[in-house]
Parts: sequence; C-alpha cells; structure tokens
Amino acid sequence: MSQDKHSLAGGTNYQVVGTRPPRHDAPDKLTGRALFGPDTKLPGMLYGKMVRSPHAHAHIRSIDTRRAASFPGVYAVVTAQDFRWNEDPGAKLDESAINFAYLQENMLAREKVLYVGHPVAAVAASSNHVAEEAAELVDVQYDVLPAVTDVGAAMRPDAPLLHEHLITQSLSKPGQRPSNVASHFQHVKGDPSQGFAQAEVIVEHEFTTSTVHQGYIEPQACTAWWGLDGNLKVWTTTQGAFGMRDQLAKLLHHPMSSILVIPTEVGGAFGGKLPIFIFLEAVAALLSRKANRPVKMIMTRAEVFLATNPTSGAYLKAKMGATREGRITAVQAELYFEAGAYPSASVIGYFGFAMGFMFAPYDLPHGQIDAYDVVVNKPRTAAYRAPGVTQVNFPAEQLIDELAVKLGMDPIAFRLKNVVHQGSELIDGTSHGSIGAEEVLRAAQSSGHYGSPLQGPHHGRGVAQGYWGNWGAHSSCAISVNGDGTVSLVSGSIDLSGTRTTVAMQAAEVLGLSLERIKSSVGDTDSIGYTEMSGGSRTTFATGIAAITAAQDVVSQMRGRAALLWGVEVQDVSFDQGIFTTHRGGGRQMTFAEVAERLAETGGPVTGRANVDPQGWGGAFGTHIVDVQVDPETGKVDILRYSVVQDVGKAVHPSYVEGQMQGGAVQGIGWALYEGYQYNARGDMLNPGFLDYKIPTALDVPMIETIMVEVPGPNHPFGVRGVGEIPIVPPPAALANAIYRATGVRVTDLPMTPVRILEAMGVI
Amino acid sequence: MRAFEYLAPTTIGEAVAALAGKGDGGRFLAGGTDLIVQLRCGVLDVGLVVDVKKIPELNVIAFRPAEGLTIGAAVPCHRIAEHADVARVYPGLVDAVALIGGTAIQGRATLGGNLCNAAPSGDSIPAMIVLEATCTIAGPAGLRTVTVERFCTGPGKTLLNPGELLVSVHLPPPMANSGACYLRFIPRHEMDIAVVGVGASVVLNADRAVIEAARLALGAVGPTPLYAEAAGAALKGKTPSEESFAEAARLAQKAARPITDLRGTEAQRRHLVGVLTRRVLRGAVERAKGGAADVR
Amino acid sequence: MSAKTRVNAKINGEQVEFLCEPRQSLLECLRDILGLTGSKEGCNDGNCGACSVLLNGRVVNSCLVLGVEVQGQEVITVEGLADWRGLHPLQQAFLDHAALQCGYCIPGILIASKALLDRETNPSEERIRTWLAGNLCRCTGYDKIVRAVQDAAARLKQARREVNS
Amino acid sequence: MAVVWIPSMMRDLTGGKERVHVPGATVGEVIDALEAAYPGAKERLVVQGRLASGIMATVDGKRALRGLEQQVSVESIVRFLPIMAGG
Repeated sequence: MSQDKHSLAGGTNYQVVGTRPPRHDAPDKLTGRALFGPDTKLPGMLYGKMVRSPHAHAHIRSIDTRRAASFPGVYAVVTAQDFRWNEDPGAKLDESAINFAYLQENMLAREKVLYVGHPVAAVAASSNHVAEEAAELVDVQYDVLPAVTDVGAAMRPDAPLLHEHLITQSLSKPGQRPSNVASHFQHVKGDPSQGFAQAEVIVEHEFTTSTVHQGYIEPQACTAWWGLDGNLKVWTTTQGAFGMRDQLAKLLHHPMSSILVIPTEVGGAFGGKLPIFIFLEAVAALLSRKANRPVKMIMTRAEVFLATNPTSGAYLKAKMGATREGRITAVQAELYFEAGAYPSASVIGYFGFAMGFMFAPYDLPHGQIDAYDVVVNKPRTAAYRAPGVTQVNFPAEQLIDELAVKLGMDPIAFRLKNVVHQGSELIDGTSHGSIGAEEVLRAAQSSGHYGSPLQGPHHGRGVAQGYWGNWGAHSSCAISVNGDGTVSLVSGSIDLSGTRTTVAMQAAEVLGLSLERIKSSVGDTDSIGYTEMSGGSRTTFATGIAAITAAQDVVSQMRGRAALLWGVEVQDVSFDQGIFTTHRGGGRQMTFAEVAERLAETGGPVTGRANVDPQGWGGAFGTHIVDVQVDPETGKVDILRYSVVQDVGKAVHPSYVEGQMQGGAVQGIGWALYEGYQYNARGDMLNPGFLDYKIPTALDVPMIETIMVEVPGPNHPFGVRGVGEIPIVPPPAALANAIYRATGVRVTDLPMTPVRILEAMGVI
Repeated sequence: MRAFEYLAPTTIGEAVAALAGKGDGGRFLAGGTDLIVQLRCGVLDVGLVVDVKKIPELNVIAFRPAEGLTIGAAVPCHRIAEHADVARVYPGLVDAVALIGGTAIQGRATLGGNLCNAAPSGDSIPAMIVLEATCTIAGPAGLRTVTVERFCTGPGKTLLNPGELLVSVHLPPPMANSGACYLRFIPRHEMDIAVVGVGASVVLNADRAVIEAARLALGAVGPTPLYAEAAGAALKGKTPSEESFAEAARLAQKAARPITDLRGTEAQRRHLVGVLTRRVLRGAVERAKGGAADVR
Repeated sequence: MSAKTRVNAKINGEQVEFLCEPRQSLLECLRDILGLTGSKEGCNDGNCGACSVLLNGRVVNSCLVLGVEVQGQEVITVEGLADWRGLHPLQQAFLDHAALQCGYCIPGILIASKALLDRETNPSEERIRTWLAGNLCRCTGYDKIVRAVQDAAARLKQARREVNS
Repeated sequence: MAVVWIPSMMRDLTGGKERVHVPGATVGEVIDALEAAYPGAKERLVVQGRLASGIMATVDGKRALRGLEQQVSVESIVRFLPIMAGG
C-alpha cells in the first residue's frame, strides 16, 4: 500500500488538490437544468398545503375538515389523527437526541398550537390554488392562551407554560415545578471568583441577539409518492437524505428499505434543512397515501419564516477580567437561548457549541458558563451555520475589544497575548488539537488591510475572531471504473456548495486522473451507503476521506489487474500519477486507461468502496477585520472594507473556500446590521418576508477580501479542515467593535440597526 | 389567491365601463407590483382585474417646455427615469421614481400605481407634491382633475370613487431658478420601504440669493404623505443657509405625525424628518443654482 | 378552477401557445405549464429576484406578472441564454469565477446581468451592485458574482471588437 | 481506576470534588460506581437506561458513541458534556 499513498505523502506537490477546476454541477445550474426541491414533476401530481394556526398559543378545541374535503379538486385531508404517534422520547438520530413526539406535534399539532404558523391540518388538491382555497375551509376552533415570545417573559414565575409538564433538565438535583426552562448546563473551570479577584480591569455587559433565519432562497419543498406496493419515494431538498429516510421510517412506522429518499439540488440550507427537524415530508407522505397520488408541497416564503427552524435569539450576560499586563484572568457568562416552541438545544447541540467555543480562542485559567434553553411561542429553533456560536461570540469579542481599549493595547496584540495553542484546555475541559489560532492572528496583523490607515471622520476599524470545532462522522463513497479509463464516483453527501467537486478532486489526486475524467454524483438512499447530513463543515473532510479511501481501493484492485496482465506479482506493480509501473521484465508501464480498457479480460468490473467514520478532525479559527463609516445623523453603517483571515487547513478548491469565507461573512453582516424576527404582543411575526426581514443585498457589502492560512488539519491525508461555518461567527462582534471605534458607543443588541445606534449615541 | 376574470381594454371608456357598478369587486392593474402581491396574500379579493396597460393615454410620456410633463398612469418607472427630458428638467422626480423597488420592479411599477396604492411611504408622492403635480381622473361622468397633495386620504385610500381610473399625472413646467430634490432613509442601501422620505422644491430669485418660494412634503410620517406647507412657507424671503434650513426642518418635524412600527420608531422618524429636510433643501438649492446635487 | 385563457407568446425565441387561469403568474406558467423550471420562486412578492425574466428585453419579476399579460409579448428565461454552441459569455464567466454556490438565485442573476450588459458595456462595480440589488444571493456574499459580471462585460466587449474588425 | 470529571452541577454530591477515581470497564459501570460512592449521581446521568437526552460522555476526549456501553480503561478520563451534533 505504501506505493499507493505516494501522491498523498508529497505534502504540497499536488496535481489536482489546490487547483480551481470548473464544478461538475455548474453547467446545469447556469442553464436552468438543475432540478431543485420545487422542480419535481410527476404524473398525476397533486399539490399539498398546510392549514396553519393564526394564534401564537392556543388549545385546539376542534378541527372540522368536512367542507375542505368536499371542495372540488380536493383529494385528501389529514390531521394529527392520521399519524401513528411515537411516544418514545429518547431515540437518537445521527448524533442528536430526537424526541419524536415533539417532532410529530411540530408537523401536525395535536392538542395545542405553540406559534403562529403551527400546522394543524393539510390538504392535497389538483392545483396549488385549489389547495390554498381548500385549506381556508378547514374549520379549526381554538381557545386562545397568552403567549410569550422572549426568554425574559418566558422565565417569569407567572409566565404561561407552553408544556405543562416540562421539568428543567440538568445535572443538578432535579426540580419539581414545571417551567419554560427546558434545560440548564454549566461548565466551571478553575475558580472564577479567584480569577476575578486577580483581575485589575473587569468589563461586563448584557447583550441580546434576535431570532434570525438561515434565509436560503429556495423554500422547503418535497414530493412524496406512496405506491400501492408500500414503497414510498420522497424527492426533497435536504441536507441529509439518509437522516430524512430514517426519520420518515420512525415517524411513519415504515421499514427503511421501503423508503427511498431522492435528494434534489438544494437551494441553500445553512443548517435550516438538516433532517433533524422535518416539516413537510411525512405530511406529504400521509397525503399521498390517502390520495393514492404523488403530492408536492412547497412552502411560501412566509411559511418558511413562520414555521421552519430559524436560529435562536438570545439574552446573554458576560464578564471578563484581565491584569494590567494584558492577561485574561477569568470569564463568566450566562446564556439564555430561545428554544422556540419545543426544547431544542439538546437536539441541535448548540449548548455544547456555544459553551465550548465562546471563549475557545483564549487560554483562560478560570471561567464559568451557564446555558439555558427556554421555550417560547415562536417556531422551533435549529442550526444556522456554526449553531450557537455567533450569538456568544458577539459578547465575548466585544469584551475582549473593550479590555484592549482599557489596557491601551492593540486589539490583535491583546488577543495574541492570550491566544490558545495545541493542548490548551478549554472551559469544558477538552483540549485543542492542532490549530492555527496564532497563525491566523499574525496573518491578520500583517495584512495590508490592518496596516492601512483609516480615511476620515466617523470611520472605525473593528476586529473579532472566533472558533468553530468542525465535524467528522459517517460517509460512504463508491468509485466505478469505466472501460475508457474514466470513473464514476457516487457519494452520499448532499452537495450544498460544490462538494461534489471537492470530494472528486481528492479522489482524482489519488487516482492520478484529471478531474474531467471523474463524474461525481450524489446518490439517493438506495444507491450508496449511509452518509451523515452535510453540516458541521464535515463534507470535504469526511466524505473526502471516503473518496480517498475508495480511490485507494480502486488503485489496489487495478494494480492486481496490471499484475495479471504482466504476469507479475501484485507487489511488483507500483502506481503513481495515473501510471502503473513494474520493474520486472525490463520495466513496463500502463496508464490507468489502458488497464481500465482490459478489465473485462482480467476478472470483470472494478468498484472501489469506502464507509468511513473519521475521528480527530481539526477545528477552524477565523479573524475578521472591518472598516465602517457611521453617519452620525442617521446611524447608518456603511462597510468600507472587509477582510476574512482563516485557517483553512488545505484549500482543496481555493475558489470555493474563498466563497465560503465571503458568503459566511456576508451572512454574519446581515445578522449584525439588518436581520431579526419582529413580533407584536400577540405573538405575530411582523416581518415574514424578504421586504422586512432584510438580508444583505449586493449594494450593502463591499468585496470581501480573503486570506487563507493553511495550517494542515490533523487526521486528513491532505490536511483538510472544515471551512464553511466559522466565517459567520466573527462579523457581528467585528462590526460592533468598528462601530464603537467610529462613534464611541457600544451597541449590545443585534441587529445593530440605525435606530439602536442613534439611541446609543444619545441622538434620539 | 381567489380566481378572477381578466380584461385588457384599449380605451378609457371600456376600462371605466368594465368596473362600473362593481364597487370593490374589481381593480385596475397597471404594473401589478403592489396589486398582485395584495391579491396573493389575501389583503384584496376581487372578481375582476382590468389591465390598463393597453390604453394609449395611460402610456404617454410627453414633455413640452411651455406646458410641462404628462406621464400616463401605466408608464413604468424605468421609462420615466431613463427619459432624457425628465432627467434634465425634473431631477427631483427622478430621485424618487428611481427609488421605487429594484431593477426588476422598475421594469413594471408605475407612477400611477405608486400613487393609487397610497402608501404613506410611497416615494413618488412627496416628490410629486412639491412639484405641484395634478392628477387626471376618468370616471363614468367624464374627466376631473385634482392635486396630488389631496389624492391620498389614508393608508391605502384615495379620493378615487369606485370605478374611477387615474389616467395621468401632470407636472407644470419648472420656474426659472428652481430646483427639487427627494431623499429617503432606509436601513439597507436598496430594496427597503422608506422609514422617512422628504421632498423639497425651491424657487430662488434672479440672483439666486434669496428663496422666493419653497415646498416640502414628507413620507412615512403620517397616514398619508404630508404636504408640510408651513415648513416651506417659512423659507420664503430667506437666504438659503443652514440656519434657514434648520428652521424649516424644525417646522417639518412639527408637521410630522410619525408612529412606531416595525420599520422605525416615532422618535427616530421625527429626528430623520429634520435630518432629511436639511439635506433635501441643500440638494434642491444646489439644483436651483444649476449645480448637480450630491444629496447622499 | 376558473376558466382558462389562451395565451400566445414568444418564449426563448419560439412562438408558444398555452392555457392558463388569469390568477396564474407568468412564473407559474413558465414552470408548471411550460416546464421551464429554470426560473425559481424564492419569495413570490418581488423581493428576491430568483424569478427574473426578460419581458420585451426588460428585466421583470415573473412572479409579479400575470401569465395572461404576456399575450403577444416576448419572454426570455435562463433556458434561453445558451445555445448549441455553448454557454453564453455571462454563464462562462460565472463558471470561471466560481460565482455560484447553491445556484438557486443564479438564473435570476444571469437574466438581470444580461439586461444590464445589453445596455451598458462597461458598468462600474457600484453600478452592478445597484442593478443587482433586487437579486438576493444568500451563499456567495456577491463578491464573485460582481467579478463575473465585470469579466463578462469585458468578454462581450472583446467579442464585439472581434466582430467589428 | 478511571478518572471521572464531575460536572459542576453534580459537585453537590461529591462535596465539591472536581475529579474522582472510580472502577468500571464501561461508561455504565463507571456511573454505577459513582452511584455507589455518591448516591443520586446515576439518576442525573441516566434516564430510562440511556444517557440523559442532551448529554454525551467522552472517553479520553472522544465521544462515547456507544453510550453506556463504551469501554473505559483504567487510565481513561471520562467526562459528561452537552451533546454537539450537526451544524
């Protein structure tokens, strides 16, 4: 095998990895041929539509579906009665703890509705318009209850309870009294009171962040077709086809082998289309079974905002102390996350991320973090790119900046003085592996941007950095060799942003083939082995390892075929850059294609396979630098210059790594300046559309400069690290720090809108 | 969205006849950028939609130096903004028209629609008020004319009677040494609804040292776009200066009746009326002096 | 279901005829009746631009046009950009600059960009950003999109120069 | 014996001790040993025969994917942390 690994051992001498070839799926996506979730069309297809609650909190007194069912063009109506209920609270999917009863109730409410938009029934009809009209004919009677839409209100002793039997889950002595606090976790490192006693400067603030949405442009959409043979096919836009299949099996009490999930192209996801929470697929399946026709369901944009899974708003208290010399002595934080309608943190795991990564860039002797998951009358919250971490980075990096100001230190120099290295112990007791924290800070410090002067009045420059741990997990890949020397690669990873290509590039490197000779596809759940959802910045890392391993399997089998053709022992055949060589018989060579051409006479087809569960992946650091101009009369922020500096491990396709850095930064800018759910006292969301839920336009941002720092990630042959999530983490704090330096005021609430900036400045 | 019938008449008479007696059961369709959204989200429910884009009088855009500018109610914004005479003679109108939606909306949305939609934040309306625009309205009884400042009567409400059709908007020719300007404040840099909008027009004396007349109008700070008559009148006879602008701004703030909603707070809006009034006056005076206004 | 209307229009250079209800948008007609699913629905209220098409050469949101309104008109969708010779220079520039991630907004952005480059040969960065402000992209941060449009402008200019010389 | 880091919210049971040494060949056995030494520990960590929802164990820094059945050596370090999944 050592010969097979030759091309990996070269370190930087790669033929394919690190180049910028065209993407496999780009022509289809540029010409309108790519099929996304809403694009499925089947014979006899019906259109499904949810009936949704107009109330934020209510008991369902009755549901009368008779008028809707008899409306011309209606084929099926379903309610919660059509589900077989799961009472199992503890099942685990992927690595999350799924409560299937909550999952089902969130798809079709049983006794109570818990947010505006909560589905209570669904209809399937001959057209979208007919389904919409019929949905209005479902008569639901409610007893309206008072609603709570923020953690402060939800935690008051007299707050209305969303779940009458919810006892706070924690590792302390179990409480008895139900409340809206679903769980509480705590980390303590060292002795925080001693740490604060050693501090000579202490800074402390309260912060809030708004509920924000992933804002993918493609709404949730799926088509289900339940055949009379019991086979259910589901076309859907999801981050994980296998997770979706397994969820459906559990929800519908149906064998996994009888469910085929065919993933469509995905029009943006960012954690919002994880199969952990599903909204339509099981309902479409129930409608399809009842109607005996395929049923397509597409959400409207308002439905996407009201009733999918935005990410948590938070109320945060944070405190940090340091010595005059600039050593941080202690941190303390309380994090209150909005769960939405059902307990959420334990499912998505953002407690672990938020608590673990809030102060992860810093070597801290003492610290304490408490995190709370609080249910409120809003849609259930879930992951959004580095879930939980952007919210907590906002306070952490503002406190760092404030300490730097108070200590008279350069903000990067102050961070360098406290930066973590391999082996540094985090507040949760775990330790950093191989990381590029210092390298990233130094690259930021010596960047052209950081060295450039600021131009004028009301300008300010902010810096922030953050950490995301990345992920590994299960992946499968199969590579079949074709008779002309091309290969067909199938993996189970949903391609959100070009991973078909970055995965294939790693196989190409091993096979010594140019990328054009690899056809790379995403398999459905019948055509490839189990593969974890595309999330956690895992795909290019873990599915890349699967592709490398499958390619090595191909090479190993092909060496055997070459040996057979030459009549030599397999160990006498080596392989390098697409050429098989033997020194026997005076030395002979065959290309990959020449051996491929002769598979039929040497034992038949060759398929390389891999099922992997790689461990020990490396986390990612990023430092962002931003220059702003703040209009002192209106509070409007203009971003003049923005740079992202990031440890990317090894950039397999640098253009798409840059794309992740740029796209993540702009999402973070939206979170910082524009985006947030707004509610009235009744619990109605006031801005469920792109007009008033404001994501950045092309005109709101400058070019995003990128500096890729390549500190090889551990446990990957090319040193790949996840790159997708960390870029969203630093922008809110970086912008807050820039606004502070432009105006002299700290804005501690997200989004940092013009009105909040004017208020902080005392102008209004 | 309920089913409806669609008609596309080619004369004003046919259009008016089509909606006669329909009450609230029918609507005229021009660019559709507000109407189709309202039908789709159920704010409006009508049985008949009458497309007026095929009626010649509603597609006119004509400028005559002696008579002024006539813009048919179905002329899309991009035709107005790209019209050389309009850009030269009425830059204050173009300021506003070019702000209505992004590029694709500009391709459909009309000045007439912006007016008939009667949103308190409708960008073109303060700009038309300060330019003393008038509307020509067709109804079963024939044509009538009203000023734009009287046209809107409440959020989404106009003085159009059921079945009446806005045919065109007319702007008088600008006076010598006059200039106009419109500015709005939005959180992003495009695509938003105005938090506050302010339009101004000024007429300077022959040596361009004294303001002879001024008009100010405010958007998104009342149930309709507001004509801030006193604020404009206070500038009469004054030298264009930061002091006189500040006084006008104070009066404009007094005229504003802002509320707090999801797009802004009452205090923010009142404050912005002051800021924007000063800025549009600078822009309008700059234009009256023959300069190019950099109003951002 | 209400009565359907017959509509004749020129779509991507071909004369087509279809039946639709007045309440069906042009976007619905393109996608559900004519099978042209390249134009995407992102918001259905004119705020995302994913459904952008050219109507008589002008970029519009096809979700805000009724199907019946295109009687006798000319429509170009993303499917009409490339021909048998290959990708349109804009599409090629987007491919070369990695200016797409998920690709969902791209049909609308290509159409809007085409409308810009059809009328302006050398738009500035600010002009491109302003023109595309109604086309939301959540993946790319716009950087590579703007660069691709700038590069496509240069390529088209070069192509015109070659034709003229 | 394996070292168990006691989550701060359970230190009321251990008299404030952060780390304890307990025997056990699996995470489950370690928890049983904890229960023997510090009664009340098990009901906080184990619900219906499984690690409580939202809680994961790590053994020597790696997530114990087998839960209570994950093997533990005499030199292992065992921690209980909030789960991390997805993203």
